[in-house]
Amino acid sequence: MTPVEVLIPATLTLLMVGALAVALTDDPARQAVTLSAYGLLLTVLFVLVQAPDVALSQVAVGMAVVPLLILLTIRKIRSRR
Amino acid sequence: MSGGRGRLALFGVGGAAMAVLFALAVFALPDPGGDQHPYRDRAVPAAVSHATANVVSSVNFDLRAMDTLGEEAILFASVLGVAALARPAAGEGGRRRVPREQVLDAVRATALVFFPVTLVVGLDVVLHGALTPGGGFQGGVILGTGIHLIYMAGGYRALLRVRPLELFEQGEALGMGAFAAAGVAALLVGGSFLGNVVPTGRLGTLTSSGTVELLSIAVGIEVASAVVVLLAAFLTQLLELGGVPEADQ
Amino acid sequence: MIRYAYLVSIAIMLIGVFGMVRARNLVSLVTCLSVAQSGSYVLLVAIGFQRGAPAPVFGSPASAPTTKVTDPLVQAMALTDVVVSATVTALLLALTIQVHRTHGTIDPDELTSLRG
Amino acid sequence: MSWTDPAYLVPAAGVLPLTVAVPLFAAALVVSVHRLLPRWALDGLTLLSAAAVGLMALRVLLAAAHAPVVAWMGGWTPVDGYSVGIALVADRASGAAALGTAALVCAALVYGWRYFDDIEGRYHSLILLLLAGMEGFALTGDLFDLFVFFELMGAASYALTGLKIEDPPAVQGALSFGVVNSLGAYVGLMGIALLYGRTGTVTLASLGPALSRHPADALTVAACAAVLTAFLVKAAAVPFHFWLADAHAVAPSPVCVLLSGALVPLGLYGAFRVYWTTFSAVLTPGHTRGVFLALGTVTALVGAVMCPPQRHAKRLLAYSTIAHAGLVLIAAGCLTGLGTAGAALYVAGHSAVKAALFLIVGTLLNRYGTVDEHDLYGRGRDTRFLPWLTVACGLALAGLPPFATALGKQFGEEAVGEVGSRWLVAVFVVVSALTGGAVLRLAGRVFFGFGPRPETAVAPGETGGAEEPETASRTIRATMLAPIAGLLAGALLLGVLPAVSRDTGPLAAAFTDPGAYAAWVLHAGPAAGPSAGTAASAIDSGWTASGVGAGCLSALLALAYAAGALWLPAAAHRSAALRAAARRLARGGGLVLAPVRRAHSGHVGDYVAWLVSGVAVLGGLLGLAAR
Repeated sequence: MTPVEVLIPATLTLLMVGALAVALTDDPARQAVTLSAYGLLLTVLFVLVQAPDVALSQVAVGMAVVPLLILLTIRKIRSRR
Repeated sequence: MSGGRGRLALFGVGGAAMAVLFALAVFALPDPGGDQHPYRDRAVPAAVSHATANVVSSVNFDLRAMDTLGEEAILFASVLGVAALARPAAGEGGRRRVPREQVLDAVRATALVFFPVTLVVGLDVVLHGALTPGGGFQGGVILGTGIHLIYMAGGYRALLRVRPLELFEQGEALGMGAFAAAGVAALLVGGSFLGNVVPTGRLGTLTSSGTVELLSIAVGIEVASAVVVLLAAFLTQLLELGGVPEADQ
Repeated sequence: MIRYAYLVSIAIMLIGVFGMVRARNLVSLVTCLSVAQSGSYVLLVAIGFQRGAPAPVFGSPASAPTTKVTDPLVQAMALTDVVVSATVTALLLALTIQVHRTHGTIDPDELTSLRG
Repeated sequence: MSWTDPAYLVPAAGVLPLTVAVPLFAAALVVSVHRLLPRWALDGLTLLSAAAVGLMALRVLLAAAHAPVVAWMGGWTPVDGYSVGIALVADRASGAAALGTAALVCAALVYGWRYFDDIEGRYHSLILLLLAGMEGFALTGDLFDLFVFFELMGAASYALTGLKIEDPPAVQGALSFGVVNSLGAYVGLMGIALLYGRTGTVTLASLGPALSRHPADALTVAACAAVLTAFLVKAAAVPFHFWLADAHAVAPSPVCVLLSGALVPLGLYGAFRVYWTTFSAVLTPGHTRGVFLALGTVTALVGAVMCPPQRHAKRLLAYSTIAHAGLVLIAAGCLTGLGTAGAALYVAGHSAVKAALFLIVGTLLNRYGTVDEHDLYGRGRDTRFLPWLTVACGLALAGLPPFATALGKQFGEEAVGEVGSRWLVAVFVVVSALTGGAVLRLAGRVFFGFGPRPETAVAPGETGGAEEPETASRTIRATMLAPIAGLLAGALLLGVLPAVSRDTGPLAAAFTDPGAYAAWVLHAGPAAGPSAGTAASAIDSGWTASGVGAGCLSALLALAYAAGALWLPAAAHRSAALRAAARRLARGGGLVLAPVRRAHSGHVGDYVAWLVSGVAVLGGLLGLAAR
């Protein structure tokens, strides 16, 4: 068994756990953080399955831009309360 | 529906059935991880014939450039939409003000070091999209987010100085318009919309891949500007309109 | 191994939808929508995978072109998908801000202006 | 080729991609120069671009009447019947869809002349992007490209729906719209991935032959259910329809025209285009017909039950759109040439009439500041043309000949008879009578002040019609009336012109013949051997006595419903027997209505749960049918 054949299923399992963690987090601010971690796991998966172009955009978008937008939205909403 | 329980029950039944259906379906997919990839077998020679070393970029900007045109239009529409939806509502416009904030020296130093590095990396990714992983989209996002390191280094006022929003709106329109115009130009010169008409060179050099490089740059301009405009809309909502967030006081 | 990836992609999609159904907050709902969509990236990229094949990039270090690479089309599709997901999420978040401004709440249970 | 031949000057295959590129370029241009130009110039530039797209679509449609026009983007023409590129394909159906969409956009833009003051050209740019998305969606011959343009239509329309950010229902409706439609698209993308995994292609023309090498198994069924879900969400088929009333009722009026008049039909077009090209060889019409007919019937009935009780005029129209989408699903769902012809004509006629109605209601909103039927009681008596235009629209919606809706309905009724479900004719008659009657009731109350003055307080669980006016001025301008009259005239012309009903036959025959489609796209020529398509000869008959009779019957029933709704409560007040009958009727109706109404909860989580169970039901039905 090559290392990749172990790493891919392991990452996939973690990915499922990560998705559950995002779905089960009730506090949206924490959800932004779990989403960012989940984005990292996705990136790792894309690197492992030889999709570097997708991995690169997932890093930029899934780990940075989208969680950032979510955080900005939450702060905006909290500031009004 | 009456309450959350009914909703969860409906989802439980429907979701379980959908899971079974799709699980059965994926077991009918041929040979997972095998070598049956008819599109790839034809796309690689097609990319090589246009001297494009990154086959994914070749698919994005040459073989299926129409998809990318649509994708850029989606980005353009969404950013316009966000700008329209996050515009100051009646009664909000009058309260516009720019907050002052203190920045920690350590944060400032780190951000200032990373700022040029990010710009160089972003430009590199945009320009080498035809050769190495990446391209206009990935590089554009890096550039667009990288500019916001200035916010970390010098606060919102510094960001406003290096980020003339109108310029970035123009950049967005320029990228979108250039992509569409390049398609029409190829139609007039070579007879096919979005065709790769610029003479191609040797595989593996920067300018070898003809319009792949040009379209990638157009996308880079659009995406970088779009990210800036997008974040600006959210930052304006947060910092200029309505109350100050507790954390900043 | 890849069949497992197929199954995981379905699971992720449904987990995301589960999160949307139980969300008490529109921001959570939009976040979970992007999780649900990420299931489709996983499925796409897994379909294009080939054991032992490198990425479809012959740039640096310059390598001889070979067709034994992972499928470029699914990667291009996943790339488009990532862009779509991010932009739609941004749009929905902007709408969420306006829902909060006009309704004073983002709890879907309390948003009852559209009924019947 | 002589120089008088238009093909010499403007090759249709070259024009094809311009229908997408021109509005995209114009959208970028509008964003770039909107600060420099005065308002009228922005309006003009946008309208000019949309009109140019319309002319190009007309050029393409005229060429497609001879032979389908195929343009391979980037010049990646197929090698041995397989291409790595994307084709734009204009046959009669896609050409007509492209032309109709552009025409509706023009009508919406004329109506919206000098509309919206504070959004700096973003409205114009978004409309152009929506137009580009719709043209690309109608014309592409590639499944993934279809998804891309689907998302472009989506992104532009969510933003346009929520444009009135001062209006609480508008932003909430736009959000539900965005969430449900995006989720539908993502489910569809899973289906596309499954199809690609099996066949190695996403070209529509290649997918059908490649898929038919395998028997109908779980993969085919799941992929079909998933891909159809994406389109049926847009087409508002039950149970994917919940978002529609929330979104269509709150969007700005020119946008409503495009949502109900163009996006719903395009959803139906996409569903059947993909069914025919990709799945029809495996999930054969004989097997799958029942699924579509069931879906269509439920959709039509839910729409028809929900439509009349509404007092919010735009919500009433939105539910009527659902009902009529159901009728189109029934007609096209017969999966025959005749049914498809009926669906095409019906869609065209309905789009024009429904667009006109949304513009009429928009005019009321601007003049009186509300779209609540009860608040508007008798207030429209001071308008000159609107009353009669509204009555005409109501009758056209009810299917009065010679409107195109009536001809389409006649074909549809003949088609359900042909496939042995004659009882569905009753659904056509009842549904069009109820939805048309609801519009006539609205017209009677608002413009003529018929019946007693209704209660104006809003009961809990009911949606009232107070809304922000969309323009500052209360006068009805010519630019508002002209598109209404033009659209209504269009619905009439489509029904009267013999050329239209003559051309609908070949349109439907080509649409339902995947072999011929694949031959044109992949080999640039007609299919070798006998065509598998359905006979088109049965369609060129035009109006029949039974069709005209059924049309008149449903129009009469509509008038009867409207009269009953307006005067019966008052009459019942005077007679004890009538009063008891009315109470019993109301109680009986409530038993049916209450659970259906409760399901339309406005809760986006509910809509998501319904969507998921809809995918499961669709998959289950298709699986049973495939056995």
